[in-house]
Amino acid sequence: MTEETEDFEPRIVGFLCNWCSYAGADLAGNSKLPVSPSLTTIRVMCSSRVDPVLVETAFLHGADGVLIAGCHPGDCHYDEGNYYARRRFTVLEKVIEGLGLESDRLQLSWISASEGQRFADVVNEFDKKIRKMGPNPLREKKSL
Amino acid sequence: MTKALKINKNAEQGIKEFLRFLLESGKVKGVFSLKKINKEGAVAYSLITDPKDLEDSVPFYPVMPVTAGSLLSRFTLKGSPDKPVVAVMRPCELRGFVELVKREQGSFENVFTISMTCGGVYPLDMAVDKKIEKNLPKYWDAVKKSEIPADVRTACKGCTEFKPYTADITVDLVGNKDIDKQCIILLNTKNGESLADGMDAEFLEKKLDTKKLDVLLDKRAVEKKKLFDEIDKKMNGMDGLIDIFGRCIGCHGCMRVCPICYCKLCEFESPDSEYKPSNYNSELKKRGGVRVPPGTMYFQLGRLTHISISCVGCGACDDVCPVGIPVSTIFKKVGESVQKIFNYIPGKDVKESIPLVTFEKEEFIEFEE
Amino acid sequence: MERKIGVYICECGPNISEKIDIDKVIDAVSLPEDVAVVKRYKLLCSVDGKKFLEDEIKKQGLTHLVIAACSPKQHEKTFMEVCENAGINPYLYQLANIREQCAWVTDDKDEATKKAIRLVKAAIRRVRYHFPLEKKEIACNPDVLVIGGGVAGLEASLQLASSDRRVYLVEKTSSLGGMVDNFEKTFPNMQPGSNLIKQKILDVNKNENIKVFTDSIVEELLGFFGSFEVKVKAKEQDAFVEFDVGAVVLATGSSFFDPKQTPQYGYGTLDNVFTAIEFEKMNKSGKISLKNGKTPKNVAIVHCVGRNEKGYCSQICCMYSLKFARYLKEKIPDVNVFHFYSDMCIPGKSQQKFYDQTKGKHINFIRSSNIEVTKKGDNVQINYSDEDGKANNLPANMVILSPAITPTSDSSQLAELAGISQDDSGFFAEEHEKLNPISTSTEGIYIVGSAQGPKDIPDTLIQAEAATGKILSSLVPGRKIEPEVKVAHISESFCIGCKNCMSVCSYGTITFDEEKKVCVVNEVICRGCGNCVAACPSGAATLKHFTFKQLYQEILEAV
Amino acid sequence: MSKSKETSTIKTAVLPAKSGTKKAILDFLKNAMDKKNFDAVIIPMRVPAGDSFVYVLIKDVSLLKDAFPLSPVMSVQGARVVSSVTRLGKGDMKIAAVMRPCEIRATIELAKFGQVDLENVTLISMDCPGVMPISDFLSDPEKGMKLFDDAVTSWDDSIMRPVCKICDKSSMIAGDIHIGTLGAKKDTFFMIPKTQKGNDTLEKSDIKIDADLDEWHNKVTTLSEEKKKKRNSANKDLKVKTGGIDNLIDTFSQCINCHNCMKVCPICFCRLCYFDSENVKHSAENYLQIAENKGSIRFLPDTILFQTGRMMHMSVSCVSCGSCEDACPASIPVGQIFSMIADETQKAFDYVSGRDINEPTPLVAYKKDELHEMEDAHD
Amino acid sequence: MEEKEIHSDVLVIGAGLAGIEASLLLSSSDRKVHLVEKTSYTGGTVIKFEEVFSNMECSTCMVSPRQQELLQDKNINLLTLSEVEEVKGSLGNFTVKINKKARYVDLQNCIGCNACFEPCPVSLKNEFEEGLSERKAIYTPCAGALPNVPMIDTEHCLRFNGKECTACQEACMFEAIDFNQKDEQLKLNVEAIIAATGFTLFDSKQIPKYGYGKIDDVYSAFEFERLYASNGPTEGKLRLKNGKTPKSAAIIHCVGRDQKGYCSSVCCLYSLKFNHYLKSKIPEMEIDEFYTDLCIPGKSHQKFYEKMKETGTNLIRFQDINVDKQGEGITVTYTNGGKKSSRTVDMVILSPAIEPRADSSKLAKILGISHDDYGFFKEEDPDVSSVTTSKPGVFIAGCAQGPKNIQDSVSQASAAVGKILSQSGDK
Repeated sequence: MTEETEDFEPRIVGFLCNWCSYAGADLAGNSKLPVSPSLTTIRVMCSSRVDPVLVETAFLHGADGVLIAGCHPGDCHYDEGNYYARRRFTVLEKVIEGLGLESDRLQLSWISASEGQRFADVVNEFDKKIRKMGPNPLREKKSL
Repeated sequence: MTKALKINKNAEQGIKEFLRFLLESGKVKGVFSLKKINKEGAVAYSLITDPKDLEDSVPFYPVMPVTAGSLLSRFTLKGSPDKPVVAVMRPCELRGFVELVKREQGSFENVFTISMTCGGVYPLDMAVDKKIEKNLPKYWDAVKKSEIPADVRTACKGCTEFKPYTADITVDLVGNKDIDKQCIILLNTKNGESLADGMDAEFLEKKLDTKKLDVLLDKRAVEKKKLFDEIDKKMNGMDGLIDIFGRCIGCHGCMRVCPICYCKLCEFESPDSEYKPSNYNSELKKRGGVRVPPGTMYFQLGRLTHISISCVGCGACDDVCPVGIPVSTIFKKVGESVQKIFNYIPGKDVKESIPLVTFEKEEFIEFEE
Repeated sequence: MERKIGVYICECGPNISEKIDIDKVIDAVSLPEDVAVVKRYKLLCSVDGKKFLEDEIKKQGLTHLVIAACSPKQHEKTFMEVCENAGINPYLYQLANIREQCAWVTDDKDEATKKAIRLVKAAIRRVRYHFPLEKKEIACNPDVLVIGGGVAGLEASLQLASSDRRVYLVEKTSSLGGMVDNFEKTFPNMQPGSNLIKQKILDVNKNENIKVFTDSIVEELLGFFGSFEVKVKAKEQDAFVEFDVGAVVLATGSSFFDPKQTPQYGYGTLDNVFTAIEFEKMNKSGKISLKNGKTPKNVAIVHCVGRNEKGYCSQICCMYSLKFARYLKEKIPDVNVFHFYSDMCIPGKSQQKFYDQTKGKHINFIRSSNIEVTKKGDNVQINYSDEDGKANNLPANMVILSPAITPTSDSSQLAELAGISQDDSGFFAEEHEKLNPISTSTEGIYIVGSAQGPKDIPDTLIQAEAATGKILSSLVPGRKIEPEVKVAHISESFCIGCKNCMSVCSYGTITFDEEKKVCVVNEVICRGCGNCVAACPSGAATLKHFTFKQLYQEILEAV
Repeated sequence: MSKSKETSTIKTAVLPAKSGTKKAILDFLKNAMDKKNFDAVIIPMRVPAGDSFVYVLIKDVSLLKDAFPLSPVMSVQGARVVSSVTRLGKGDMKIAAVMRPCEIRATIELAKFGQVDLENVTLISMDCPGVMPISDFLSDPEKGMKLFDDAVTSWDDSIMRPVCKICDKSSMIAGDIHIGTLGAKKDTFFMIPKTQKGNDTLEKSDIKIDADLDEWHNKVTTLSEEKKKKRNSANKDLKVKTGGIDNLIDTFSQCINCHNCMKVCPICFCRLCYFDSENVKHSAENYLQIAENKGSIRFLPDTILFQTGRMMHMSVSCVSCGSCEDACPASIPVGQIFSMIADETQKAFDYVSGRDINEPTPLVAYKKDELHEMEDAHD
Repeated sequence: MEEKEIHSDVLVIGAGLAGIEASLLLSSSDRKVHLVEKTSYTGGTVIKFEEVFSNMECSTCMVSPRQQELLQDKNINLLTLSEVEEVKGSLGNFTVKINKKARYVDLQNCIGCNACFEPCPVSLKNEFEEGLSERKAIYTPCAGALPNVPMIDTEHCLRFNGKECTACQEACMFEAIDFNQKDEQLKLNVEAIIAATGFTLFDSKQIPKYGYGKIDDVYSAFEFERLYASNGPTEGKLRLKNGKTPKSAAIIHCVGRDQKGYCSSVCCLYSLKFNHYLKSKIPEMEIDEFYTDLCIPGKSHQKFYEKMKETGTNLIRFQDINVDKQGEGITVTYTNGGKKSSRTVDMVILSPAIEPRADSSKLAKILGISHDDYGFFKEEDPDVSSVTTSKPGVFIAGCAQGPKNIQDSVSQASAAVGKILSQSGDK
């Protein structure tokens, strides 16, 4: 696996809430801050739309990392969506971890619309972490 | 006389070589075949696109984890493939798929079929107990000799429809003495021929020798009669049925694995069949007590009326029943009696329409569609 | 009809074209047969660009459109309009953000190109699963129900009752006017409170567009923004009056903290200890006197009564306490007034002047804590700790307690009736503390005046006027409401009625059909967050334009 | 352990059981029905063929005598039964449901999801020795009966479902009345009222609730502490055996996607499972693409997604009853695995499924200030 | 009564939160709105803030959706870099003269890529960033400003100072930069006018004892807001002038209150917010809050105050106070109840009073409304309505009318709209 990791280009799926995190990602763009290209963003209106089954799907399809990003607690455009997102993420994390799978490949982050820099940091650090972990072994598995 | 292909390898190696040719030549984009999926030797259907992965494929392995009929339905229901795929499956699975296609639950567009004269499959629990591998020699020996291998599914023991009707390609197994030396691939259709075209192997004119098939047919017919008689004894009237189905736990696994039961939502799980308090009250008026959840018999008999006309007798329902109810025998028995009336053989011909349509097509609001 | 997807990649001048090898992208995404055309263009959002797209859609007979350009925040709407002009449903298009989230954040051109290919492919996959969405138009009722006949309710009613809409004003007491009616004068202008009220009441009564119900309560309030059904019941009567309105204004006012809960102030146990409202009434009656009829010489005014208990500053107590000093000075020129206060809270441009003008001889301000009122002979005594924590005391004839403003006792019933929430203090909770202070989580229901939180008369009036601003601008007679299109939907056949969706919805969008035992989305008030969709275990709930399948297609490309 | 807090305050009734607890329970029910405290009873009965037990809603008292409060198998999880009877309306009958603690806990979870209406139902649980795997019982019903009776007297769980062997809530009182046999003097048993409803029920049957609970309680506490230990070590072993990608895949390699596990699960109340919905059915083109990414994929696909997804949806409410494992034709230890995961997910919210009807299920509630360990550590 | 369609335009002055709220409401009632904004961007003062009290909500997340809405609203004619020159007429029919300065960057053509900044040879202090960072002669105030289109500062642009420079123009691929743009005189007919021109902060330099402008690391409220802002000059890193991380800070309330003669009603709360800012970035920081009377009115603020107290901040009441440089640190000397004491800190943050904008009295004159002694627009009578003025048809909203928090500003904006719509409704 190690020699693989040399030229390993991770695939990270990022579910970003429209109002805060997606705007933060755009701001990173406006400020021309480098963000790892391993991230492919999927825009949702609220982090509470991120059905954990979607995350599991991405994870089982071999996503090396899945990032769920929403407004900071208290900032949710829909008042309380991100609190539910956090609970769902918790169950998800426990299930994945409980099955001995790599729950470290899943991350929940709060990124506001003004945090272009933070968006870049979060993604790049996550990318670094994933590179250390190497490819998601599930990608190769044929009998899921 | 049909065109045939002769590959000088044992039947399984032969067909695998053929499949490899199909993938490598790009004639097909994918292959459906049984395949060993782990070192424990568990076998499951797989969609194979990389020739390398054919190594672990075991097209003729005598198990049926799911019926290929349901599988192809799931594969083609939301849109046929843009390039051809080929599926290796048993006659009953093929007939199951034909019945589904008649019900608009799948399509043959870009789907080619390879089948075989079928010796039957072992029940699931033998696979679970990892007992199949060591039985294989006995199995193939029996197949060669046009005999019924010991311990195969009850349904298979009494199956008289072990010769495929509509397959593009048929592999000659039953009664074929040389299956460990050569693989005879009969190209029944234009599609079949065009698939084989260009393969570096011996082409010849051949047709299935029905005699050796009839040998097995007779033995199967006897078995079938035995089975039907037994079940008849048990089934005498409602009480008999209640005894048989008394232990049913209502998991509806039989329905779920049935290649004919395609409904998104089974009528017997739909709101209409739910009991309201008033239903219970009236039931309780009739008799002092009512079994809950209700409708066990209703479900079984209902399903009989829905699908017996199309029952292909694959026996998947037996495999899945956690309480060992001889579902398939009953369905096969009832099924054949109904089918006789209309002299209808389910899955024989995709153009032949279903004589009586008792199933309802559920309509759902779905934004995805 | 067979699908024909058009893919157009914006060069955005050098912004995209220099960072991404657009031709590579074009080659990579052209393969699928339903992709009819893939082209690049220098600047799609320009006037020419839009014209170009429009012509392309028509010329090529496209059914679906994929644009690869900047962020949807920039130009999603722009290209939706193009679709509409070109005659395809604007929801059959997808925008891939290859500028902000690709070209501008990726240094390496190959990487950027690879990512762009991914994003465009994802968009193509996704758009295949788009389906047309149609704008709905719902007729709305322009009339308004106002609950509470105080200064806020009166102001709202008067402003709302224009030529073409009716206002139903429901007051639970026997007369209009509310709290302010008790005040002889109001700070800071020391105008008679009656001035404010009387005229409004007259105007309301003579306005034929305002129907006033006194001694009445709202028994039932059903429906949603644009069409509420109201049942009003007169006290001691079983008969209902029923009518429909489009919006509701809750102007139910506030109440005072009961000093009996804080025995240390001696209220209820000692003579000559009065609450603010008692003192207002006494003052309005024309004579300020003690129980024994004598005139007080030394009067103590205790601020912040119940503040610690309630856990908030009531904003106006300092001011009305100062006003009391004015009352006293006017009626008893030689009286000594002692203000026992902790912090002087006199926010706003005109309050300090009032304070400065109130200060002066005989009016003393004692910054103090641990206040306790005890009997001393025929009089009372205020024991307190001064700024340095030293114990001290002061005799007085009269004590006026300035209690905190609290929600009215029936506010929780009202909240339930209107299906809105309350904050920790029990006041009605606004939808957004700053941007929507008078709206609630239930669209069409507005909260104004001290029912929303402690405030003075000007702020109360402002909120009443603000509510009319919201209502008059959103409910225009003869105009239809256009609700959000990308809303949730619950499939009746699959819903099992577990109500998970209802529990997580912040907007009371989802109701339960007791007959069918299924949950139903009210598309008029759904805001389309999708929370209910993730909460639904049976996949019965879907969010239009963000369906599982649409997102799944994006995932397929992203992994 | 939370139970001590709960029960220490309550008193219990002590009833005679000269001719066996079963008889005594049935007498109590009969008496209650005669008194019209109940119009009907939900209770297991043996099927005519004798090879299984099913739940029956009994209105005719005479049928009670053939009832089996403590059946050796759980052919259907009781919660499904109560749901079937009350989901579409509480009806006009007062019903007593005599079930295992795990069935009652599941019933309470279903009530939270609006799938059960408890208004007219009195839930009666009993100390549970476990149930036999149905296949074991079927192989020889008569032998099964015997084995089970012995197991009850010796309170030996060796023949029971694997999850029963490690069940630390086999005496958890979640319903209205609990029938305690543990720690009871010879020929007696406890009737422990948990709720007002339970109290009233007993009082209406003129049963004195005066004895205290210590014997029972001590016995139960030690037992469940023991079981908890067993449970934890069992879960550890299981995680080694089935945990990790490859073990997990092997564990489910024989899964045939029959979804029996979901079908018989008391918590999986959905009419149509998410994983049978249109959402998870894709185009041939999609499947081919996925296959091409890997060279080949198993078909039918999404076996693991189904399992993890189901855990996502129901594990916070899972009561570890093991019905799923009973129903699995491929003998996958699915019950044990879900039970293991359920411990994890429920712990995260300090939630115990079916413990208290007033506890909202974790996924439809939240606290503003919680679970920060789930958020990334950036700043 | 027969229905009457009214479609007369409304002029809104100031594109801060109040102006935006008013414009959007009017638009949704199908009114055409002319929104006149003096600067080149929308959002007003609030977009300087990272978070707003007391729920510490991210203000960009709060405001930007509204700004987007505004920019995409077809009924709203946004006139940036514009000022009202003259107003004639009366309610129902005002004629307004507007002076619209040229931006020299075409709003349609520019796509906000900022490619023009880098080549510009001029660089000077960025006012929006309180001079804490540099900008070019062609610039946007900060990343994410809306509209995201730069302007040319003709005062400093070489080209407008006789030199031949076209650097920006060459860098622009969209012919967006147009040196030939001319200032325009616009004439508008409107039914009513809403003045929501906002506020500024009292200039602490006027009170030498605070050491502002003389002593390093003595910051005004706005400066500190930008220091903390994640889209600000330091990307939100709190550093002293010498680059060190501050270990202690003093926050001084009521700067200029005596001079102004009123309580600005929000200073205590935004000071508490600063405390929260500091603690969230540097938890171990030692903080002194110097206040006179704590003014935290309203239902939702005291909890915030108490939470802040738990962080161990020292609350110090003062009557008089002095700030002096003392070696490394800054010494704050104060008297409380006659006693004199002092504290030494690394940085000082001043919370100045809210005051009207310098030009507010000029605008008042143009509008024909009066202003109070402090220079705030004067309402007709607070007991009647604080948004109506002595001049029918001219309404005021937000801090231009007096110091207030966001909630009250927005309410006033909606109220002004309420007034306009109800008046028309009756006509």
